Amino acid sequence: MLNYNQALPEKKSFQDLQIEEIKPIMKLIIRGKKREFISAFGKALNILLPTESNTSTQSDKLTALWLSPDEWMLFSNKPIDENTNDYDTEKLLNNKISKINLGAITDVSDQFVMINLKGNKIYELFQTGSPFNFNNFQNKKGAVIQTILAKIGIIVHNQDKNIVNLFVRRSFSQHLFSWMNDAASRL
Amino acid sequence: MTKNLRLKTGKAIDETYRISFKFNGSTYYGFKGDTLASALLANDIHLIGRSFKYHRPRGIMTAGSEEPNAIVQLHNDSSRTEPNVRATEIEIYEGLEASSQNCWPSVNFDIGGINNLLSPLLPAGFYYKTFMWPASFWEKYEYFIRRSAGLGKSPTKPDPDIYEHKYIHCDVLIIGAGISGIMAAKIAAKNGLKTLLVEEKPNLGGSTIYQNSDHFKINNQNSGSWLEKEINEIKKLKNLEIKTRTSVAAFHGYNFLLARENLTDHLPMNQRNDKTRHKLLKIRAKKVITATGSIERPMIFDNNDRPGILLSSAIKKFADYFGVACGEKNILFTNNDSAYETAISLIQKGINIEAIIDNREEVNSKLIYEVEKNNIKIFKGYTVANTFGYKRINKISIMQLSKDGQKVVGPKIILSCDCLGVSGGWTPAVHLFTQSGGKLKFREDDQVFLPNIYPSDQLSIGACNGDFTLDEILRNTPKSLIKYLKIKNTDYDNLEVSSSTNKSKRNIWLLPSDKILGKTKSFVDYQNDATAKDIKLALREGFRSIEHVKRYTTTGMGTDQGKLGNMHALGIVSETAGAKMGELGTTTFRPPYTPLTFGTIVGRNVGEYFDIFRKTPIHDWHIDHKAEFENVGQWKRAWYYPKENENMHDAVQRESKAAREGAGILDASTLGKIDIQGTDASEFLNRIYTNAWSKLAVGKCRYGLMLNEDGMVYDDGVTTRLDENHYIMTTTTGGAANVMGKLEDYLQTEWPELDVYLTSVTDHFATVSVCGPNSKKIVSQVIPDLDLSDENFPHMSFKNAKIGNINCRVMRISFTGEHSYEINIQANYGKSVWEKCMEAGKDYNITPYGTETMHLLRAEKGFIIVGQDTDATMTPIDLQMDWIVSKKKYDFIGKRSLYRSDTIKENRKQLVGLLTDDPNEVLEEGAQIVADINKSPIEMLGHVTSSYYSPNLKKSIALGVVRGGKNMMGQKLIIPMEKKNINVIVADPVFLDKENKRLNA
Amino acid sequence: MKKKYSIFSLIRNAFSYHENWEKAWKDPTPKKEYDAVIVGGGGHGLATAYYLAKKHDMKNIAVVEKGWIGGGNTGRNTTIIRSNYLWDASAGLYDHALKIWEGLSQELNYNVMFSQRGVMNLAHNLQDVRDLKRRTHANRLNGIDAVYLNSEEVKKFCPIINTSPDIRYPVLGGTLQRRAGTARHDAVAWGYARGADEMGVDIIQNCEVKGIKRNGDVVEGLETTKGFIKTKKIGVVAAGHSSVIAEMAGLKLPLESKPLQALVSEPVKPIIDTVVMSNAVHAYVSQSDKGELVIGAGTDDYVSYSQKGSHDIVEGTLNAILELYPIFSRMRMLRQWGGIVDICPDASPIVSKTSVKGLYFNCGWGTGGFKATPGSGDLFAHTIANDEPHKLNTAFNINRFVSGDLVDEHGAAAVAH
Amino acid sequence: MFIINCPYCGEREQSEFKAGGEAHIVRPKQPTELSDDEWAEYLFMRKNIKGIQFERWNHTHGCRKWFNMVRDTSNDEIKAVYKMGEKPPVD
Repeated sequence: MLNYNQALPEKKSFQDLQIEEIKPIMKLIIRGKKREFISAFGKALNILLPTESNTSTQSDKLTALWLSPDEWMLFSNKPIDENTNDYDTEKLLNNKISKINLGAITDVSDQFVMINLKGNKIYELFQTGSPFNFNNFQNKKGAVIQTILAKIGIIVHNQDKNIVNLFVRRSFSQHLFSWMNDAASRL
Repeated sequence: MTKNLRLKTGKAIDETYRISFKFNGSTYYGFKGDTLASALLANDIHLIGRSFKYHRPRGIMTAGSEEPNAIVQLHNDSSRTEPNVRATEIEIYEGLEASSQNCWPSVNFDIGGINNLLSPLLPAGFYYKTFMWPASFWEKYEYFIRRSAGLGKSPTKPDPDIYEHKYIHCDVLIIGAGISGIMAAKIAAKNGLKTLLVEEKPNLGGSTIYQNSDHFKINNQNSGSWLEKEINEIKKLKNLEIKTRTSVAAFHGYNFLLARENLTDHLPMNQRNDKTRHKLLKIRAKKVITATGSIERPMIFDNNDRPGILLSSAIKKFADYFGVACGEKNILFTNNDSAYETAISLIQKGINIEAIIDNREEVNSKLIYEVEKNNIKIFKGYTVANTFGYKRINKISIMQLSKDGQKVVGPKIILSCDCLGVSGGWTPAVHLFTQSGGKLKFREDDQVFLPNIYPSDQLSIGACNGDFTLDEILRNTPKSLIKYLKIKNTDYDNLEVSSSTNKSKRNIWLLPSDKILGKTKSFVDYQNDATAKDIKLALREGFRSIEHVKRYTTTGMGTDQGKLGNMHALGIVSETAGAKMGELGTTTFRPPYTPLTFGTIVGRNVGEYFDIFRKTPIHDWHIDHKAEFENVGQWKRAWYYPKENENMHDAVQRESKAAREGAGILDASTLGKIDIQGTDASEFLNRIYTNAWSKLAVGKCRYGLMLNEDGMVYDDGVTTRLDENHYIMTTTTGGAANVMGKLEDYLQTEWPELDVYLTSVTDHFATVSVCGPNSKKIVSQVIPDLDLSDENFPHMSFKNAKIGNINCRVMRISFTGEHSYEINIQANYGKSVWEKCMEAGKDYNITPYGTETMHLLRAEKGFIIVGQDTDATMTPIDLQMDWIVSKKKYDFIGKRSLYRSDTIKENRKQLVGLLTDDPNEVLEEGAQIVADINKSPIEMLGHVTSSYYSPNLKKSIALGVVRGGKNMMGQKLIIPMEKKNINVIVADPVFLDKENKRLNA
Repeated sequence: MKKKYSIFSLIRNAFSYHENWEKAWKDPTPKKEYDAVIVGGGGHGLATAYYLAKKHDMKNIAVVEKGWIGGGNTGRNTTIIRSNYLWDASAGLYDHALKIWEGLSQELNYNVMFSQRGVMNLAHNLQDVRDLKRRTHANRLNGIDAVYLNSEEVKKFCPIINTSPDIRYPVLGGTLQRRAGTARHDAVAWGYARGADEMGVDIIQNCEVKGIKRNGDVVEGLETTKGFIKTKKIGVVAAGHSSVIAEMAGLKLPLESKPLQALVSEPVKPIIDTVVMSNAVHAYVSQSDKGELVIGAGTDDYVSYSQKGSHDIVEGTLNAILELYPIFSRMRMLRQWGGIVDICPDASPIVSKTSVKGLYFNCGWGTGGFKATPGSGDLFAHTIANDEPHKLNTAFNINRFVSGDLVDEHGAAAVAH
Repeated sequence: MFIINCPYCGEREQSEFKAGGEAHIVRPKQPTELSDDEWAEYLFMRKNIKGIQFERWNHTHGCRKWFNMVRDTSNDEIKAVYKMGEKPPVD
C-alpha cells in the first residue's frame, strides 16, 4: 500500500480568511475542437462544457472550467478515495473521446493542487500580488480566470460569494501557500 | 537657548501634543502635526545643510516636496538611517533623529565651504577641462571628488521594515486633494463611479483649507471653511476611497500609475513594530484626473540661496497651517499678487513685515490696498540686487528696475531682515502629465506650460491646468468635469465666488544687478549649485539644446529634479539664445515624481520570496537525509548527500561507485513531461525532432534531439509511445517551459492543421529512477506483478503497472549507462514509492544520488547535457550525433540551417573525449584547449565542457569541444592553465561500456 | 586650432569670469556635398567622424544628427566599460576599444573620466561558474586581464555584496577585470565632437535623414530635413533607428529595437567603488562620481521606439539588487529612463559594408555599445575609408547571418552590458 | 505596462503575456529549396518597423493561445488584436 502525501498538509485560518488544500480531487484536462466532441462529452457525463470564456458549468458530481477555446479542466466536486487512481470518469471519457479521436483527455489530478479559500478577505489577499481586476469577478458565481499571483500562474474559480477554488501547479504550491499566508497575516 | 517663533494658532497643529526630537544632536520640541521643517523654524533654526558643489549654507526654502535645500539624514542607526529626506515632508514623531548632510565636521563649520571660495575655478563643466595630467592621476583626483560629492549616507545594514504591494483598479483616480481635487472627487463619486482620491499630505484641502481671508469667499463663507464642509461631506460617500500620505510617483501609459502609501513614517518608533511601512499602490484607472496644483517660483538674483530666503507661499503656510513665523523682520519680494496674500496672513497674526519689494511699476488690487492700509512700505518697480548674511540672511540691497527690466538704475537701498519671502509667480505641476506622454503648450501672458494633448483618458484641472485664482478654479472645474465625465450637472454649477487676486505679473527670468553676471551667484538649481552664469557659459560654449545645458550645468539633476528652477533655466536659455519659450520645448520629466525607496518598489519580493521555489514531491525526504541542493532554474534539486564529514568529492565518488556496483536512486521528477495526443502526434514529432518517429512501436521509448531553426541543439529527452496516438515526452529540467512554449507556437501558428494536443504533466508525476546491477531486483520487489524479464521488458521500452491500487508508468531507460528503471507515479504517491525502493534496496546498498553524481555517471557513458556540453553554437553533427539526424525526412525544425556554408564546414568545434596523461589530474571545466602553446596569437581550439574523476574507471575523464576534433582521435593537445600546462589526448567520448553490456544486463 | 583645456586655462578664464571660452563645436549649415556623411551623432558616430578625419585624412565629412549629439543611447546608458568577452572576435574588438579608452582623455584633451575601478561578474549557479571560468581562461589566453574569484574573494573585493550561502541564488564566485570600469558618457560624445569639429568635421544637429538616394547599387546622397546632401559614402550609426534608415535604402537588417531601462538613486557618499554585474539574478550596479547608484535594468521582449519600458522590468531589477545588496532597501530611486537598443540574434554587433556600394552600417550593439565607442569608431572609420573591414571587425560582417558563422555572445558570456 | 485585449480571454495586464516578434513570417514550406540568403531572410531579417507593426503575442498566463496584434511601436498604442489565421484588419 502506498501512502498519500498531499502538498499542503496545513490548514490556515486568519481573521475573515481560511486557506486549505482540498484533496484528493480528480482533475482532468479536456481538449477538443470538433463539434461532435462537445456533444459527445455532454452525452457521456450529462454536463455541458462551457463554451463562453471565463465561465464554468457544474453537475452534482463534476465542475468544468473554461481554460481556452479548446481546453477545459474537469474536476470532482467531492474528494475521492486516496487508495486508487482509477477514475471512472476518465475511463468513460477515454472511450467516448480519446479512443475515437474526438479530442484528448489527460489526468492532471496531481499536476494541480486545489486550494480552497473562504472569507471576505480573499480578494484583498489577491490584490497584494495579482494584477487581475477582480472587481466584477467577485460577484460572478462560477466565473473562472487564469492569471498570476506572486508571479505564479493560477486558475481561480469563483465557487460562491467569498468562496474560491485556486488551482496551482504542485511544484509551486508550497511557495505560493507560504507567500499567501505571509500576506494574509497582515491583512 | 533659541527663541520660540510659535504662534497661537495653526490649522494643523495640536498644541496639546508635544513631541521631542533631535537635530544635529540637540533636543528640540514641536507639536503633533509639525513637519521637521516647521518644528525647526519654530525653534528659529534656519541653517539645515550644505549645498552639493560649493557647500554653501542652506536653509528651508519651501513647505513641500519641491524642497531643494532642507534635506537631512534621518535616524542614526545603520539599518534604518535614510539619506536625503526632505525636512518639509517628514512629520515629526517621538524618537526622530535628524542631522545635516554634506558637511564636515559640522554644518556650522564645514571644511568643504572652501569650495565656495574656489568657485571661480569651478564653473559648469570644469571637470571636463582638467584633472587630465598626469594621465595616471585621474583615479587619485577622482577619489577626492567622490568623497566631496554625494549628499547623505547609505545605510550599511539590511532594512528591518516590511513593504507591500497592492493592485487597485478603479473608474476614476484623482491625484491631489486640493480644492479642485475635492470637487472632482465629489462629482465622480456621486455619479456612481468607483473613485480613488490620493493626497500626499496627511490632510485634505491643499492651500485653500488654511485660507481664512475675507478676500476669498465661496457662497459668502471664507473659502477655507466652505472647503472644510465639502471635505466632511465626501468622507461619507461610499464609492469614494480616500488615501492620504499617498504620493503618486509615476504615471505610465495605459493609465498605469504607481503611488506610495506611507503607513508608519509618522508614527513614534515604538508603534511601528512589524507594521507595513509603505504600500506600493499599482493603480489601473479607467480615468485619471490630475489636480496636482502648482509650485511657486523663486526669482533669480544674486545670492538668492541664503538660509532665511523662502518662497512667499511657504511663509504663509508655515504661519497659517503650522503656526510658525519664519522670521521677525520679514521682507517680501514679488512680481505678482500672491505675496500680498502672505502679507495679509502675517498681518492678521501680528508678524512684522519690514517691506514689500514688487518689481511691477503699477499695481492695483484689493489685496495691495489692504496691505498699504496697514502702512507697510511697498517698493514698486524695484528688485532685490543682492543679499547678505552667511548662515542666515541679515540684509538685502534693492535697486530700481529700468523700464525694460534689463538693468538696475538709481541708488542702492539697504534693508535689514531675517527672512525674505520670494514670489515669482506659479508653475503648474505638469510633471505627471508629461510623464504619461502628454504634450504641453506655452501660455505667453504668464509664461507657463499647460497640458495640451492628452495621451490617454485623463484630465488636468485646477492650478496644474493653469487656473490659479479661486474664481477660475470654481468656474472651470465643474465645467470641464461635466464634459469629461459626460454628466448633466454638478453641485457646483452656480457657486458665488469672490476673489481679489489681480493676475498682473512682471516676469523677468534673470533679474539684473549692479554687478556683472560673472561676479554674481544667482542660483537656478539650488541643490546642485547651478547658477545663471553657468547656463550662459554653456550656451557660449555651444551647448544649445536645453538637454545639453541641463547636463553640462547639472541643472535639474538634483533630488528635487528642478521642480523650482527648470522654468528659469528654460527662460534664461530662450532669452540668451533668442528662441521662443514655446518652441524651445521642455526637458522631459522622468519618473518618479517624488523618489521611491527601492524597498517600496520591491515590496515583499525579498528573502525567501525573492524568487519562486519549486520542490519535487520527494523534497522533504532529501531534506531529512541532509542533501545539499543545487539551483536548476527555479527548482531545488538534490545535488549530493554527504555523510558525516564527507565533502562533495567524497560523497560523489561514493554515490557513483554504489550506482554502478549496487544500486542508485535518483529523484528525476524535475524533468519536463509533456503529454502529446492526437492523430497527427507522430507527424508532429517527426517535424520537431531530428530523428524519425512514425515507426516507433507502441510501448517503446526513443531519445530525441530538438534544434532551433538556426540548427543549434535546443533540448533533448526520451519520448515514449504510450498508444497509437499518445506519447509522453520528457525535456530537460531547465528547458521544460520553453520547449512547451515552442511546441505550442509551431502547433498554433505554423501547423494548425495538425490534430495534436499538448498538456504539461511535469508536476503530475513523481519520477523515481533506480539504476545499477541490482535495480531489477529492487523494482521487482516494489512492483511484484510486473514481469521485468528482458524479453518482456527490454531496454528502451515501457509498461503500465500498479503499485497496490495505484497505476504508474515504468520506463526502462537509462541516463547513467546502467540497467535502470524510471517509475513515474502520481506525485502524491511519489515519496512513498521512493521510500519503498529504499526499503527494497537495503540489502543491495541502494544509494540515493544527486545531480552531481548523475552528471559524472552520464559523462563516463559519453551522454551530453544540453547547456553544459553544448552552447547555442553546437549542431548535432558537431556533437558527433549524426546518427540521430534523419537523412530521409524531408524537413524538421532546424534542418535547413545545417546546410549553410558555415555549418557544413569540416573543422567546426566538435565534441570529443579528453584523457589526461596523468590519470589523477582532473581538468577544470571551462579550461581552454590549444594545440600549439608557442603560437602567437595563441589559437584556442575549444574548451573542456565536463570533467570528473571517475571512481569506476579509476581515472579522470573529460568531455570537450575541439575545432576539427572529430579527426583528432589520439592526438595530443594542451590545456594551458595559469601555472602549468596539462597534456591531454583526444579520445572517444564514450569512456565506459561501449558495447552497452550494462544497459542490457 | 582650439585652445587647450587645462587647469591653467581654467585659471586664466577665471579672471575674465569665463566670458571668453570658445565654442566646443560650431553649428554649421550643411554643405552641398561631402566625401562621407555619418548618420547619427552619438558616441559611435562622432568617434567614427573623428577617426576618419584623424587617421584617414578625410576632412570634408559631416555628422548628421536628428536630435542633439549624445542624446540617444550614449546619454542613456550605464557607462560600463570592459573587454572580458568570450569569443576571440569580441575580445579583440572590445579590448581594442579598452586600449583606446586608457588614453582617451589625453588624446581628446577632454576628461572623459575613464575610471578603471574594475568590473566583477557574479556566478549564481554551477553553469554560471563553468561559463565564467571558460570566459576567464579565454580572456587570459587572449591577453585580457581577467581573474576568477571564489565567493570569499568576491566579498573581499566588494564587501557590501550579500554572499551568504542561504540566499535564494548564493554567490558561488565571479570574475574580475581590473582594467575595466566606467566613464562619463556625455563627455565621450562632447569630447569626440570637439575633436572632430577641430579637424573640420561638420556636426549638424536637428537634421533628420528622410531618405537615401541610390543609383542602382551605389549611394548618391541623403535627403534630410535640411535639404539634400550629396555624398559617395554613408556610414549609418543610428543604433535603435538603424532599421528605419536601412529601410530607406531598401535593406532589411537582422535587428530588433527594444526598450532598455536604467535608473539612478539619489546621490550618497561613496558606498561601492567598483562595478558589479550579475546575469543570473539580472542586476548590475556602480556608483557615479556624483554619488548616484547607477543601475541597469533589462530589455523588454517587444519592439518599441517609445523610449519607455514596462515597470515589471525595473521592479525585477530592483528585486535582484536588494537580493544582493539588502542595505540599499532605503535608498531612493531618483530617475528612471529608457533607451532603444538594436539587438542582433547573436548579441554581437554589425560593423560592415552592405550590398549597396558606399553604404556602411554600424549597429546591433544591443545593451553593451557604450564600452566599444572608441574602438567601434576607429574600426568603422577604417571600413569606410578603405571600403574594407579591419581584421578586428571582419567577423562582424552582415554576411554572417547567411553563412551561419555567428559570434554568439549570449551563449556563454551572457552579460552583454 | 499595456492592457492587452486577448481575443479569447478579454482585457488583461501585460504581465500575463509574452511577445513573439514580427507576425506573418510564414515558415517556408520547402526550406531545402531555398538559397542560404533566402533562408537567412526567413531566419533573421526583420522589418523592425517604427510605426504600425504587426506582431505576435502569446497569452502565456491565460489561455496559452498565440494571437496577432497591431501596435504603433513609436508610442506603444495597440490598434487591434486578431486571432491566428485571421486576416489583418485594414487600418
